[in-house]
Amino acid sequence: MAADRVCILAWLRRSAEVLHEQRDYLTTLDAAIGDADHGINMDRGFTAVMDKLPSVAEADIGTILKTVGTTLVSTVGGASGPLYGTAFLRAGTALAGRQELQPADIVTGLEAALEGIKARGHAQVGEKTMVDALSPAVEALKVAVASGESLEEALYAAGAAAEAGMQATIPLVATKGRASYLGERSADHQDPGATSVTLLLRAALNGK
Amino acid sequence: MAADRVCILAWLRRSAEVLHEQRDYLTTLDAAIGDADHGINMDRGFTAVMDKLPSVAEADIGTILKTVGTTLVSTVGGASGPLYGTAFLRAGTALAGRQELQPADIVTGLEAALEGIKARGHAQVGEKTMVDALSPAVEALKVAVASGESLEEALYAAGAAAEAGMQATIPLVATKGRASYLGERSADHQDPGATSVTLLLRAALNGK
Amino acid sequence: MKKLINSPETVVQDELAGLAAAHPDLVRVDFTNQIVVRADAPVVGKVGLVSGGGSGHEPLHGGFVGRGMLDAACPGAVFTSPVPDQMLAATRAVNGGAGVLHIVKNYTGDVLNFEMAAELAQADNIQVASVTIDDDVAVKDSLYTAGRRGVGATVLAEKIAGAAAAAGTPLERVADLCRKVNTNARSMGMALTSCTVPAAGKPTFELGDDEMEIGIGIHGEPGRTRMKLAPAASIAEMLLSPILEDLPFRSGDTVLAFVNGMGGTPLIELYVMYNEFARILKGKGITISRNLVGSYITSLEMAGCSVTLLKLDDELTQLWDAPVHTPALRWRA
Amino acid sequence: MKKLINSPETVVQDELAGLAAAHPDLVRVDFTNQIVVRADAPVVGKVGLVSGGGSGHEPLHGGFVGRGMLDAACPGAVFTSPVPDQMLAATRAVNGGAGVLHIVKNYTGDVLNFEMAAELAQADNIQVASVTIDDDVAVKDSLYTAGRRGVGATVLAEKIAGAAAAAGTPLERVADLCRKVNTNARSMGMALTSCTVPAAGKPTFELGDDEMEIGIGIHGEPGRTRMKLAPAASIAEMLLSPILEDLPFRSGDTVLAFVNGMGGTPLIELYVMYNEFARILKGKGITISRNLVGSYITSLEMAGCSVTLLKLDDELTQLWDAPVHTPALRWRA
Ligand SMILES: Nc1ncnc2c1ncn2[C@@H]1O[C@H](COP(=O)(O)OP(=O)(O)O)[C@@H](O)[C@H]1O
Ligand SMILES: Nc1ncnc2c1ncn2[C@@H]1O[C@H](COP(=O)(O)OP(=O)(O)O)[C@@H](O)[C@H]1O
Ligand SMILES: [Mg+2]
Ligand SMILES: [Mg+2]
Ligand SMILES: [Mg+2]
Ligand SMILES: [Mg+2]
Repeated sequence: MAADRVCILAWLRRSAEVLHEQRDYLTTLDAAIGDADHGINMDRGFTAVMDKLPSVAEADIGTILKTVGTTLVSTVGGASGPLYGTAFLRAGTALAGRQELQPADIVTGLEAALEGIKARGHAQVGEKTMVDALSPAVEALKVAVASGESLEEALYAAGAAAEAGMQATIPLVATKGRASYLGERSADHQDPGATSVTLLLRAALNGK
Repeated sequence: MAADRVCILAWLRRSAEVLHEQRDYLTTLDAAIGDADHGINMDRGFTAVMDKLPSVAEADIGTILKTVGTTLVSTVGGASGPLYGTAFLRAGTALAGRQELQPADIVTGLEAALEGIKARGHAQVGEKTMVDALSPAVEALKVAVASGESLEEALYAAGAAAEAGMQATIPLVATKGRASYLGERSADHQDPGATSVTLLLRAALNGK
Repeated sequence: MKKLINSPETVVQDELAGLAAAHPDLVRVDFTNQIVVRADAPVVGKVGLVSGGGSGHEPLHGGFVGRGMLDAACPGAVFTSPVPDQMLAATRAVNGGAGVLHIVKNYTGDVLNFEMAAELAQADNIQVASVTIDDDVAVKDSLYTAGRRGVGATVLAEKIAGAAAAAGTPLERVADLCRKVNTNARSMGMALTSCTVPAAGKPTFELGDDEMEIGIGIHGEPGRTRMKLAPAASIAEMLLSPILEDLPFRSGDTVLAFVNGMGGTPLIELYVMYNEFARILKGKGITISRNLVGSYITSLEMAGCSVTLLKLDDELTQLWDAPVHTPALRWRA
Repeated sequence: MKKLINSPETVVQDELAGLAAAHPDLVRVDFTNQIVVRADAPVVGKVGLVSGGGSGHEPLHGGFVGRGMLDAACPGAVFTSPVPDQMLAATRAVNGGAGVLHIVKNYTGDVLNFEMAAELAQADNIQVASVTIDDDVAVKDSLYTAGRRGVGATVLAEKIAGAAAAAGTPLERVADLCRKVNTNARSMGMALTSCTVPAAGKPTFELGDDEMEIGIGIHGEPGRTRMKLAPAASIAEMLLSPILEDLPFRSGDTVLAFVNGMGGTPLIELYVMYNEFARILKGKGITISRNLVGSYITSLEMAGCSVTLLKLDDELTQLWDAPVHTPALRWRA
């Protein structure tokens, strides 16, 4: 059971919809410990992605993902623009030329994305960032795929792990990004970036 | 029945007290059609006059009044400073060297004061200014003195006329001073300067 | 009331002390007389320029004392005109033998106090000329009233007369140039919020959360109309129309456009407004050849703006361009 | 929300259009890339200076483009860092062959986007150096966090690096001077009121009628403490103490004192604050040899102030004094 270009495009479309629906929610989370723009930033970026996708609808999956990456870099700004941009660029590079992804390919792509974010943002797990959702998601996906679960089951496991990681950001004191200015006062709030990561991974299931 | 230096000094002291007591009242009147400082200005000026009076306590009445005038000019500012200052300077000049004032002298002094205000401010009766209280007061005083009334009766008549003039400013549309910027909207408010004139004349009775 | 002050009683002295501490090369403050004087005053042979008025309009006037503009400023209490003693002391301090010009904003208090000061100075054998600035079209002008208020044109008059004086122009001619600025300039202002006089402690007027006041004065005096908040483009239209009609300004005219903030207005908004004014004027064939954008004649922390247009000719343009070096306005120096 | 704007969507473009209309001699605006570029860029043989960040801090950075300061500014949406495309376009536009310096305020978004832009520019064979400004002592610095924020020192760094570049100094040396400013400067800010991001439409935070926030950031980020309003003298003490300790500044030091308004603060209050800062520094034997008082790095219409101290030596002093001619800062030109 593989994912083809159509699946990827459907996932991106569903992601754009979800981010648009959750725009105010993400912004509210960011208002508490940041500058109240994460939902606005992500919605602006994925709206631009939607405008851009028709031009690469016939391209390979690597090209599609790289196009998403450059579009996000060019339109999101803030911290999340370069981070999500790098994630999609790295995943696209890792999957260059592919017309179809096997579950193991998805692991490769997501690992590349995570490494890109960590390299760009110098963040480790536990710093109250998007890494806290993406890192356990990659682990869960890897385990599920290795144990031969279906793609759907594996993506479900990844989404659940992301959500758990997102919840786990609540008690954390931020040491990266804008929330770190708050010091101890950043605790008791859910990280907006970890939340958008979870939304994107959850959208992969709905989009299938 | 004449007014000597002691009477004049007592009148000035009583005036300072009344202006201090009515400071907020005058300021509130000025807030409605001006810039909310008439009480503050008059209180500042007469406080300075009180500080200054001991230095001329032994001088003639003309000198005392001129000292009040220069002190008001130097400390009040705004429109009322030069107007009241000129009034006292002109009265002092008209009564130069006098140790005692007969009722007719008081008419002379107050007429000089009125002419000073009118010359300085270019205002006529009916423009919603202090002239509207002082002008009828001078008239009333003149009539009362001419008909041989006592000084007390004459001053009472002057105060009553000032008060009537002050009341009569309420419906007027201001054409002089800051209130004139309001045009028609200056109507239905009592003029602060006409009010302070009335307070000063009324203080002459209490002070005796 | 939220202000960065020590107390309402000391705010003016504290501000003057700060001005003196920050700009000793340009100004000194005489605290006894409460006046700001050019550091090297009197300049022998130069006409001295004195202005003044209530405090709360900073940088006007103290921030314009220096080279190529004012020689002295007389700050009164907040929004209260200063007293003749200050003006006389300033006049004496800047008299370099060529006479002194009083630049007076048209408010009864300012006019009367400067009038008394001029009389006293003349009794002192100092030649004094006076020019009254009355450029605010929000107020109806009439021979029988106090007339229009002096607002934005004051800044332009002080700069241009200052340049003329610096060039050695004689008193009567400097006064004529100052009058020429006033004759050729018109202003109109608006407020988004009230200001709070420190001694009063509460806002001078109340405006609804969705309201603005068009035609406001620089002391929070009420304007022509109170209305619902509108986009920048409409506000620009409302401010410019009465100005353009009044002089009138016509297609082919060249103007200086001065977009002024009221004290609490961020620069981003002033440039948004400038853009709208420039668009409207372009549409009418009027050329902006010089401009000034910033908060130069303010009303404490009031949010809002005013616009002043000055019809320019070569003479006024050259004087405007001449070097100036004061705490608040500086170029070519 | 009360602002002089047409709409939250157009406020940045409208402001840039106003800036371009008012200062065509100094800057041009490339609306496609949303960048402000020096009118005569690129200057052949001169190091190009590029800065940028979210809008809402005007005059920073666009108001500092011109002669002797920045060559280009990249304004993002309000309080949102710009994207690498803008920075790359700016870098290309100002590259006169001597390389380009990126002056970056230390916020994750600004840093990451400038980093990507530098990589892209280098792939373009443009030599790029970067300096990150992080002078805000309100935030604890640590190797393991995002570190201190970049605030007031940015203005000083842009002026001083700009003067060095104008003098023909090579890229690495200009970058070193910029770093030297950052190393020797510390800032701290406070707010009396919140600001309102136009797109949000409501205040970023709530402050009681008698409260202030000490240690505020320029995006309305919370500070160190919220407390009851205090007199100017105590506020000055609270802002200066952590600055003086941090570097530390000592008796005998000579400094530039920069007293900055947050956008809604009238000049009268800034001079009151300057007076208090000057008094405290004098008491500590620290000499203010240069100063800057005004609203140069703002936070929309927020009321409040910040103070920046920069330890001066002859080199920095000479570069500070060098001619500058930009929309917002101008002297000796
Ligand atoms: N250094 C970093 N590494 C990884 N993620 C980060 C880092 N800094 C910030 N983030 C993520 O970015 C999110 C904020 O994104 P956004 O609000 O769009 O940008 P900004 O903070 O510039 O306004 C945070 O919630 C966090 O998850
Ligand atoms: N031209 C004038 N002639 C006579 N009285 C005047 C004139 N202008 C103003 N006044 C008086 O001055 C009063 C206001 O005084 P005050 O509030 O102290 O000064 P300001 O208006 O400068 O704040 C008015 O109520 C009015 O009675
Ligand atoms: Mg954010
Ligand atoms: Mg008054
Ligand atoms: Mg007054
Ligand atoms: Mg942001």
